[in-house]
Amino acid sequence: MTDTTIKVDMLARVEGEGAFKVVVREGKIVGTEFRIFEPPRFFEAFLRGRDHSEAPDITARICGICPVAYQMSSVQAMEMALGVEVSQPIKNLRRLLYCGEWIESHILHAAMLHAPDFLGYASAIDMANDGHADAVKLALDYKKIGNSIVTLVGGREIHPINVKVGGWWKAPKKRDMMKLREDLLRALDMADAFVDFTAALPFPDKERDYTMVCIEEPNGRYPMYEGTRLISNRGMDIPATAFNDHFDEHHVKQSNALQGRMKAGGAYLTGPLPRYNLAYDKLSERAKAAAERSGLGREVKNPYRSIVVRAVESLFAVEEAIRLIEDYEEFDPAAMEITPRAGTGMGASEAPRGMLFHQYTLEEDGSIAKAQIVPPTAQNQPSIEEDLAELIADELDRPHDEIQWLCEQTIRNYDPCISCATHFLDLTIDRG
Amino acid sequence: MHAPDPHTDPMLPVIARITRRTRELSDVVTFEMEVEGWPGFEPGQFNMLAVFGVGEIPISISGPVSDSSKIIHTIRDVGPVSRALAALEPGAVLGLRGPYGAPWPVKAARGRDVVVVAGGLGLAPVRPILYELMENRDAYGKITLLYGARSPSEILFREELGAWRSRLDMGVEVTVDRAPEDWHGHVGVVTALLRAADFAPANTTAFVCGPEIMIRFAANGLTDLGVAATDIHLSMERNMQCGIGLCGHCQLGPYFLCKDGPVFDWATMKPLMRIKEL
Amino acid sequence: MTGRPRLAVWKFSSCDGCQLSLLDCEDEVLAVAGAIEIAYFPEATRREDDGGHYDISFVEGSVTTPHEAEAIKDIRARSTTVITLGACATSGGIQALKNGASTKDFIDAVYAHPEFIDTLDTATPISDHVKVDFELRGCPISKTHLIELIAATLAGRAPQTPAHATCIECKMAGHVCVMVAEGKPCLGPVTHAGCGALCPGYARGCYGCFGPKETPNTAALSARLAENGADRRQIRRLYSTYNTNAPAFREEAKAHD
Amino acid sequence: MIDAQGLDALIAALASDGREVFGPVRREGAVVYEEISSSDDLPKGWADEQSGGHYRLRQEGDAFFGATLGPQGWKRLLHPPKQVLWRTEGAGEETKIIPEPLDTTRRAFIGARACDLAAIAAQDKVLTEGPYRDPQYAARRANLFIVAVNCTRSAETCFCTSMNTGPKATKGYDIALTELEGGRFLAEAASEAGAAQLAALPSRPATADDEGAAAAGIDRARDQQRRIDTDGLPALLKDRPDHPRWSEVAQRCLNCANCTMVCPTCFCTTVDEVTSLEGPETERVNRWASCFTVDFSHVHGGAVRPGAKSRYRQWMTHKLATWVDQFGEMGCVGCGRCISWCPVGIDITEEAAAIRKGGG
Ligand SMILES: Cc1cc2nc3c(=O)[nH]c(=O)nc-3n(C[C@H](O)[C@H](O)[C@H](O)COP(=O)(O)OP(=O)(O)OC[C@H]3O[C@@H](n4cnc5c(N)ncnc54)[C@H](O)[C@@H]3O)c2cc1C
Ligand code: SF4
Ligand code: SF4
Ligand code: SF4
Repeated sequence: MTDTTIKVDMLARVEGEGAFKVVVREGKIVGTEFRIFEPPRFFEAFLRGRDHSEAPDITARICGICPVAYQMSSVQAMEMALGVEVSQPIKNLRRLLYCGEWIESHILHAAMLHAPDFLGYASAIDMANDGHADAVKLALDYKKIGNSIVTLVGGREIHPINVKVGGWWKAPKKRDMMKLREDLLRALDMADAFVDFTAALPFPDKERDYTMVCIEEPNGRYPMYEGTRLISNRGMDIPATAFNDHFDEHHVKQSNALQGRMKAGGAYLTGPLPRYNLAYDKLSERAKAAAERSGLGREVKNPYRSIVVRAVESLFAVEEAIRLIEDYEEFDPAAMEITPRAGTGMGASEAPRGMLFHQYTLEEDGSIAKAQIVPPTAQNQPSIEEDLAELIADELDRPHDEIQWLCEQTIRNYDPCISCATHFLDLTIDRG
Repeated sequence: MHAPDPHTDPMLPVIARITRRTRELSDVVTFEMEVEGWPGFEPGQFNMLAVFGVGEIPISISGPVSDSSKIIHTIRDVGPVSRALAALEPGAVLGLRGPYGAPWPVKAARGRDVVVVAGGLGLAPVRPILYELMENRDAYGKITLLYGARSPSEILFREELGAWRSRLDMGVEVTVDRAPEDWHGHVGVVTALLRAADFAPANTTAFVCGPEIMIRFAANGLTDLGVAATDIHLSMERNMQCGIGLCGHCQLGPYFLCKDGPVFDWATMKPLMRIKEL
Repeated sequence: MTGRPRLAVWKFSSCDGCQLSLLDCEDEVLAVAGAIEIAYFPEATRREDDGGHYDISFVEGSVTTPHEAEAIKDIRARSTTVITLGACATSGGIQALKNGASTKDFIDAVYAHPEFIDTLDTATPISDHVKVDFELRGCPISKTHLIELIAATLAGRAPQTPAHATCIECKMAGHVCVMVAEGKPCLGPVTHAGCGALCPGYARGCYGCFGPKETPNTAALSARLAENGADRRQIRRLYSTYNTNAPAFREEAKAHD
Repeated sequence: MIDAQGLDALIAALASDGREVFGPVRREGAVVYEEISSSDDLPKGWADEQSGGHYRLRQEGDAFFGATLGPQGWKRLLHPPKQVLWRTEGAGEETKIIPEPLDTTRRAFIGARACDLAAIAAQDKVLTEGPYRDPQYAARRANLFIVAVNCTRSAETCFCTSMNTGPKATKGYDIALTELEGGRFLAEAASEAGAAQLAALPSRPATADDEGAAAAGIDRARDQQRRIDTDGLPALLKDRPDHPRWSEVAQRCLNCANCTMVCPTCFCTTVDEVTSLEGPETERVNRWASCFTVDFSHVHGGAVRPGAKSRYRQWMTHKLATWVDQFGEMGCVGCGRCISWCPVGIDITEEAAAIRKGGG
């Protein structure tokens, strides 16, 4: 198999539609292409002229998997543009909502979409039917608890309705929060068990030296909700407002998504690995212990181990949620007063699959003049293509379907969210 | 007659078991059921039949009053519940509440001429009348059955109609809206048959059942011939959820069709049926 | 349908939220997988479309590209029952905001190389292209509705997804009307029930994500919104969101241009 | 005469009698009926302001029962929005029908107004006094203790006087209170249970002054109301089904069904079949229905009342006319909820007056 094309026209178990192609000539990979054919949906265009208050609900519709991320980045951007500083209780409740999405989305991806790759199944349902029913049920119960955070705080799992520029529509009842706390306390053991489940999966022994980028929070907490600075493992440390000075989006032919690159050149990685590597110290003791138990170490460069990192982050999110609930007191009014004005503001937060950047310019009446949304999967696209080239290079003598499987598994390391990226996936290995 | 027991829950069905099922037409079946402690019924009454997991609907009883060992229903498959009912096989169980509703005042017509006008599936709810008339033939005057179907292939109870028709003591006329070449009977609306029928209007009781539009034409035709509006009885249909006057759906003006009807006289219905969308 | 019905889940232009709802039914998803054969569902399984016939096709998303316009015809031809999931598939979704606007301007606003983009000028509901047997409303659909739809389909009964106003659910839930008690604009009176009146339960007006209800009197509602202080632009925006291309909402938005 | 302590003692006594005690509570900008544990839960110092499609609470005075009617009456407790009728177990020929246990919870309502009592009586007639009765409703009613409060202030939307239902409670209660200034109540018992409860409370006899103040308060409430002319109204409404006003109101009516949901006498229900994916068990569940929906009149082939006009006409004619044929009284008690809680403020008294005027 010296000249071939490995190609998948419809990548499965990802959110949205994408394809990929790996072109092999004389036994060497000469090209990789990660294509997003999810149709373009033009959010940035139709946000123009809408009211600032509409952004959290409208941008949530970019992605049904991580709507909370869209809401969190957009409200922060709007609040900056409008010169509003929201209170700590408002921020805490947002972080809690985010914990819910992290748990829900991470477990969905890790257990339902990615784990079948490691174990050789077409789907989690096949996994459940073939002796892994307990693991799948555990994951479902666990995921449900994540969803119940989003449901209580946000109103519903998908496209929550309670998030508002300036704060919230309504602060949940302490009584309901305390009920949720009971569920979360139960989830702690599930969370540990889930880390152990992922740690026991067989991992390809491969590493890459990525440029890793994530947000940094002003309060010294593990990166999630409030990205005031952007940092990297190569020493970058910039205010988040300088995003556009350091990062660029390119339009390439094969994709309906723009691709993000560093202006200084090169692909970069965003998501669980960067967060873990750059903010390990900020994890809770129990999360660190779980990481250690699973042999992750202080530094993770094997992208296939991102599934374990997701499990560790989820454990962290459970603990964080418990902490936030215990500190919670009902507050009224639920939102800050907003006075429309002209301005520009940005918001950067960590969606489960990576950094999500929003920037808006507002007119005097508070309507949107310009919107820029840079989703994580768009940023990760170049990195995905590089992974396909580098991580597959020494596997080319394996049978075609094994290579294809490995390619898919590699892409799924990213928990790529294609619906988001279109503003993503299909494998072709072209060997001539 | 079924006396409601205030101590029991009228919404709670009893289990009925299907003993026999006959296909009448491509979309119509008749089945017989048994139910323990069935109190019997009067012509024109209906049951609420429940297919577990699908739903519950009102269906008239189409069998003879005199045989209380079995309950007979004729059902047209028009939607989910009627479809599920029509698909039930002998041995199957269903939920039954009833019988409910005001009956056809058949016995009150003793000594008088009787005209029965039925359209389409409307023949099923009047069949108990016909059984009563024939079982007590001597008690009644002239008897006429006028039946209209859409086409010859949609004629319900074809064999029975034939048997009745061959009797010398009643007039039976059948008409169809649309006819193929080989149909030698009447073509046209059922009301057109009224004029030729033999009855003494002033001493006639009429029973009409079918689509609302047919009811209207038949009742008007009968009054034109001199039958008193109070002597024309018809059966009305509305959405029914409970069948016992608690759910409110079947109201028509001041009436709950389920408990005040479904059988009413024309004097009562005429002013109401004139009002659009009442 | 003898044996387990074969189900396919198809995606058109959308956010994936509606099909995700199926995976979000944590308590029921394994039962669903037991009761029906999930034959094609790329978001959840690697199994490929075998080109065969499906008893039920769930379709998410709206038609926005020439390729999609072709694909839906093939899906229809290979499905006994086509059920659309959510606002995109049922009315066009949020991306229908581009209908009426210049697509070129839109492409120019988002992409550096507009020539790479292949898209139609409109985002249209599935029912504009093929016969649809049942439409599930919502942006996103309600999980309860989805399970109800599957349970009802398996039981052979009509699913209980009434087309009446969100207000009925609002009152049944015991919420206090935000329009009457607070003067907040609410689309509940013209919006199809199904969410359980979530928004009023969180002290905000309904923003219409389930689309127009049966016989929606949008003009009368707009008149009231105006009396309560909403300007024309606000009213237009209210109707122009996730069901912007649903006729009743589209016309009412247009009346406030 | 009792005071706030007496009221608390009453609440405590009712609770220790094994009852769930419900009363007015301020939530989400309105008064709603919820479980209370003491007079602290009551909306003391709040009064309501109501007009067509408009309701606000404002701080005023220091009365416990200063705010009149909230959006929903006691209906949701006696005739709840959803209830299971029965279920099945087993499949096929083995199917068994399992009745739903009766709701025998003992409840007490504190703060029911005269119109509320009339509305409960109206539902009693529909649901328990016909040939068939709703056993769940009957059970709830049989276990109910009512503490009425006479209105000394009316909302602008009230018209109980016209409907002969208030503002003073005359029947259908165990104890009636009239709130006087300073958190004092003139208490009267109308049942043995009520008398027994009253006798146990710390109280003092009422003076003529107290009684005069109570009567004056009730008169004041009477004077603050709007009126509807009910004279000959039923016949008139039934005779004018084609009055142009019906089409005119249909232009404004959202057919959102809020009026039927808030109306304390509206009783209609729809029955749903509930099945699960897990097993053959099924449930029959009954829920509030409204004549304002198209489905309400669905028969195979289409709805009987597809038009908004005929749906509004059905509702109003039922309330003010055909109810009299069915139950010997009007189906409207004059509470005005349908006026306040109609998002566009359609006013039954105004519509009735317009039809009376003729025209067209
Ligand atoms: C008193 C009475 C006697 C009847 N007798 C017979 C009979 O002997 N044979 C027969 O085939 N049909 C009869 N019908 C009509 C039968 O009830 C309807 O065809 C049936 O309800 C349709 O239900 P579905 O679920 O199959 O169809 P759909 O049209 O989908 O109906 C949905 C629901 O609407 C209601 N509904 C629809 N149509 C009617 C209707 N016409 N009357 C009352 N509720 C309705 C039911 O609740 C039904 O479940 C009678 C109706 C009434 C009122
Ligand atoms: S809040 Fe909205 S949905 Fe609820 S009753 Fe009022 S108008 Fe209707
Ligand atoms: S209340 Fe309206 S906007 Fe809110 S979730 Fe329901 S349908 Fe959507
Ligand atoms: S019709 Fe209106 S005023 Fe009369 S009882 Fe019902 S809600 Fe109250």
